[in-house]
Amino acid sequence: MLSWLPENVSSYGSDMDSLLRLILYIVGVWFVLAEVVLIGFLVVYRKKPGKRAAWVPGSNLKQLSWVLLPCVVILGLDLAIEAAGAPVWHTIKQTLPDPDLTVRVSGKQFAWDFTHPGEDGQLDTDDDIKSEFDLYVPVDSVVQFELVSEDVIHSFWLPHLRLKQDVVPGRSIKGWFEVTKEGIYPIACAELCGIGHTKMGARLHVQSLEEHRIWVQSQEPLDEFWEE
Amino acid sequence: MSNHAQPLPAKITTGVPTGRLGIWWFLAGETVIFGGLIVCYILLRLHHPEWAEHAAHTSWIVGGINTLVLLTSSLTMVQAFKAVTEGKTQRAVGLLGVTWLLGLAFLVIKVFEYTHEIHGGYTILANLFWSFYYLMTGLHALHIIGGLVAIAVVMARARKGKDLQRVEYVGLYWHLVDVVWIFLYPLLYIAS
Amino acid sequence: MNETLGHDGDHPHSNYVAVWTVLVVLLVLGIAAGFVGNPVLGAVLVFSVATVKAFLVVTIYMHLKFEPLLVRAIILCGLACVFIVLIGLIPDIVYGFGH
Amino acid sequence: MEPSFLRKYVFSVDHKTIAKQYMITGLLMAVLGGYLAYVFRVQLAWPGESVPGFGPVGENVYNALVTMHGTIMIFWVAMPILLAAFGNFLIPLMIGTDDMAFPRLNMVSYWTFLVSSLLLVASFMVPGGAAAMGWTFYPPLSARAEFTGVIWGGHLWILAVALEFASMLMGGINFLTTVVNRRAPGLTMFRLPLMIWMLISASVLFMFSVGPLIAGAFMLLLDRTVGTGFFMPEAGGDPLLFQHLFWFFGHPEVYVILLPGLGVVTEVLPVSSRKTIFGYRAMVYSTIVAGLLSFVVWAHHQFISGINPNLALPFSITTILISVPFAVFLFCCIATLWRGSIRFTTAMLFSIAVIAEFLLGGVTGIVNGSAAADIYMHDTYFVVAHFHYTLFPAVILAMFGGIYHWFPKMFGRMMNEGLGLAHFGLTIVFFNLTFLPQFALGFHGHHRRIANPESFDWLADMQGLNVLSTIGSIGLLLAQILFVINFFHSMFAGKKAGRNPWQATTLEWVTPSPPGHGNFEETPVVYRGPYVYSPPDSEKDWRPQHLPAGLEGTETVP
Repeated sequence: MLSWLPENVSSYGSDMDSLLRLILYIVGVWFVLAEVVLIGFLVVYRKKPGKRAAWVPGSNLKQLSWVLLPCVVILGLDLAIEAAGAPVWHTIKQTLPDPDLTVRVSGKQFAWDFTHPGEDGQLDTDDDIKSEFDLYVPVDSVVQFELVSEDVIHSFWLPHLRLKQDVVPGRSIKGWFEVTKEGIYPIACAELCGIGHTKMGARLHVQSLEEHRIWVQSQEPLDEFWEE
Repeated sequence: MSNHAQPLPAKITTGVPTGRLGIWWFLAGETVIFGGLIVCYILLRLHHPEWAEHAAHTSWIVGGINTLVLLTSSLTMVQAFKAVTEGKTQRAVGLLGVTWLLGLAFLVIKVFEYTHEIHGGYTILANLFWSFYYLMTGLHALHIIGGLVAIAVVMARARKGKDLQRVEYVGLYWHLVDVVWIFLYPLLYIAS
Repeated sequence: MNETLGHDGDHPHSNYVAVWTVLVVLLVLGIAAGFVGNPVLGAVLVFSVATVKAFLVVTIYMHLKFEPLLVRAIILCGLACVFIVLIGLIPDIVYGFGH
Repeated sequence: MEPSFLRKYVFSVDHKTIAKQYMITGLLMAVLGGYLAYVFRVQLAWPGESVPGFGPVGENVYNALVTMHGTIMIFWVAMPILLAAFGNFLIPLMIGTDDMAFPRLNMVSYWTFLVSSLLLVASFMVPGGAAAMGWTFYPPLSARAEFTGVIWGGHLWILAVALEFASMLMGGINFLTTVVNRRAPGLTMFRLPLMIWMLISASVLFMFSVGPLIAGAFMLLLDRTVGTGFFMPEAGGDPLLFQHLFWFFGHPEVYVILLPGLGVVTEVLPVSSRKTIFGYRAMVYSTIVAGLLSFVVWAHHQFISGINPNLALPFSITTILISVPFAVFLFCCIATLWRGSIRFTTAMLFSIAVIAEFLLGGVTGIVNGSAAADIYMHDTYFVVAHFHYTLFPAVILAMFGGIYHWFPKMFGRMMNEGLGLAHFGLTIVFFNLTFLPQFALGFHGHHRRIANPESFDWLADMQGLNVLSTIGSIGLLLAQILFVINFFHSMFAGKKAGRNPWQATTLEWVTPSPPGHGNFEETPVVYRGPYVYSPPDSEKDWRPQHLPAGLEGTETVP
């Protein structure tokens, strides 16, 4: 099933893919095992003339252990899955590495607004670069984003980066990513946000460092800040 | 789960009359509803310390009088139940009547209070504190109105000496409404 | 719903007037606690008094102390759920979103 | 004295009639919910085409379709049929009493439910159409009409859901009081059929989880109608508060509709394998543990919704732990088949299918329960496939199993087994055809609730799977025609059923089919647990609960 995943292009994406693989192997084995036993019983113990059912109430520990022991194993595997997942969660959601670039992402019905810092590398200064639908980041750099919403809840969804985060009005949620491959990747909204939800998409442009520098220099700074 | 027959247990039900048990389940449901509402208020209240100023505009005197009214109505209600168990039906009906009037008094005071507050500009839209204030006291007042209807029905039946066990049931409900108010009063009127 | 009075569902009666007197005293105490200077101490006092009042009404007026375990468990489960919500939401709602 | 027609069939206080009313209403709503699914599945497979039998699907119409499909299937199909209909029908019969504790409350509960159904159906016809905020109804989208353009549809939605909750609360109070207080002599709690345990567990879960959401619904209604800001950040409210309240209810609610379905399985398995249930107490305790755990897992629906990330790990652990009690339960079901003598009746086939399909729903839940993996999988079709693999077996397949099993008791006639087998086969094939492709879509990152997959280039090469899924869903709906024919034909022309056509042991089979008013000719006395099949000390392979020692096996086989 993993071959259906879109190409991974983020630094933490491969961890995510291995976690998915681990979980799928574990639950897959158990699923197949349980189904085989179930169907096996159905075939072997179908009604046959002269054969009557046994009396097995499962009321003592000896009999119940046939059920409880597998469940103990399941408990162990559950905890193993948690142990494998915790570092991935920690990396993606609980840490904020020092950013090479900080951008602000603003969701609104039904578009994404992106605010890039200008040449000074700071947000909320005169040379901020705003764009609708297009987010420009350099490759192999830690990008920190700040998510805000102007109206309802949206969800910032980048399948190729294995990243998803809801955007909640009234909160400013920070996160990060690092893209390892140049290219253009889709951004979508994964939380129902109204009539235009279907079409609420944007593009992530991942450029080489040099291209990104040139792109920043070539942008017109924001008009509204000139007037101040 | 043995296949052998076992002797019958002596007693299988809880010993609680069915009607009373049903009322208790109902009250548990009410507890969770009011509890949920109160929890929402507490959470947002802790998040917004500035609501203290708004809370200062509720009148602790009027609220206190209303608390006294409800506490007293609970007393008369439980006395009515006691009268029923002692077989004094007419006394029970009289006490129910007093409870009913006290409930009405609570509502009248509440209406004056609302009028005063709305004239002061503190409507449901003034601020989230006031939204909570009107929602919680309004929901409570609706329960009082429901209680008044129930008491009236029970009284009419009890007067003919019928369905006397309902005096207790309506009493349980009435006390719960009282308990809710016991918490609403400090939450909305006192704690600033 | 055809039970009549006088079978095993009955409870002994307490001195309800005395309980009422205690409740009124507590009411006055609660109001007084609202005027304590320290807001945290005041809140603790006010809500402790309210809890005691509610406890009195529920146990004595509602006869909960005479009810079997099942009935008490019903009410306690309800309260437990409310507390789970309260505790579970504090990190998010009280401290979760900024100005 | 014969009651009047109105008293007997319309404003009836008889639990069996009320159960049938719930069932018919629920099945009608299921037809509506299925039709909605058909419309949006066709839209997803061939976007922009006019849907035969509906017309073109606009984007807001699409949102309304998925919202109402979810709402109807959870609240107006699963709850009335599994909880209310089976509960009303079976509780008094299985515990050996004449009716519910509060028959009139029972009637009020049904009529409240009917009014709520009518309100919900009416919401399709008001200006602006039905609610389009998703069945979870997250504010701020739901808190202000201008965000979706739906005004009255949203108000009616909240009102209808509130009434439905009130109806189910009344029903729940009735169930709990009845089971606690009106059991037949000798019927201790641990001699109750597991179905009764499941029904009361579900009622308890519902009663204790729904309160905060009812409070939230009041706030939301005020936000929508008056303009308060309980969930609006600019007024100081918090949108996440509603999500917490919703999912504090939402997760126990999953078990509210799951447990009665599993209860059907635990009734049918012993009967059809002629073998006592394996691990009765283990199943009861695991249900209670799962129920308790369900109150402390709710935030797993919100891992990426902006909650404090430190909360994710504790909630993820509690969530994944739930797999243990359910594993105990399902393994006990499978172990019941071991060394049995299995008869493949239609009811049995559906019950086995519940286990087989629910296993896949269960194991895929681990993926969503792991907080890290959920970052990718949340709000994709993987989630859609996962919960349909849990709820479709537990609700729809178990409902069919239950109907095929108890139809003789309800209407006094047998359902046609041949038609039943065909219905079963087609349902299973098309169900898997519908939802297996959705796992793949989810892996590919296809997010939910978009009306047109072709809006995104990266989804284009997976469109074939959408088409496959749609074909499956159409087949699934058409297969149900067999059931409708079987249901109504058997009701009037089926083979007459005796008291106990399956040779089952529980008390409902002591009564005539269908039971008359008052159910039992004489109050049964219970001497043993519910599933004594093939006891070693007897020639007969079943021993009813109500026959005293020494008289076992004297009951004539019908």
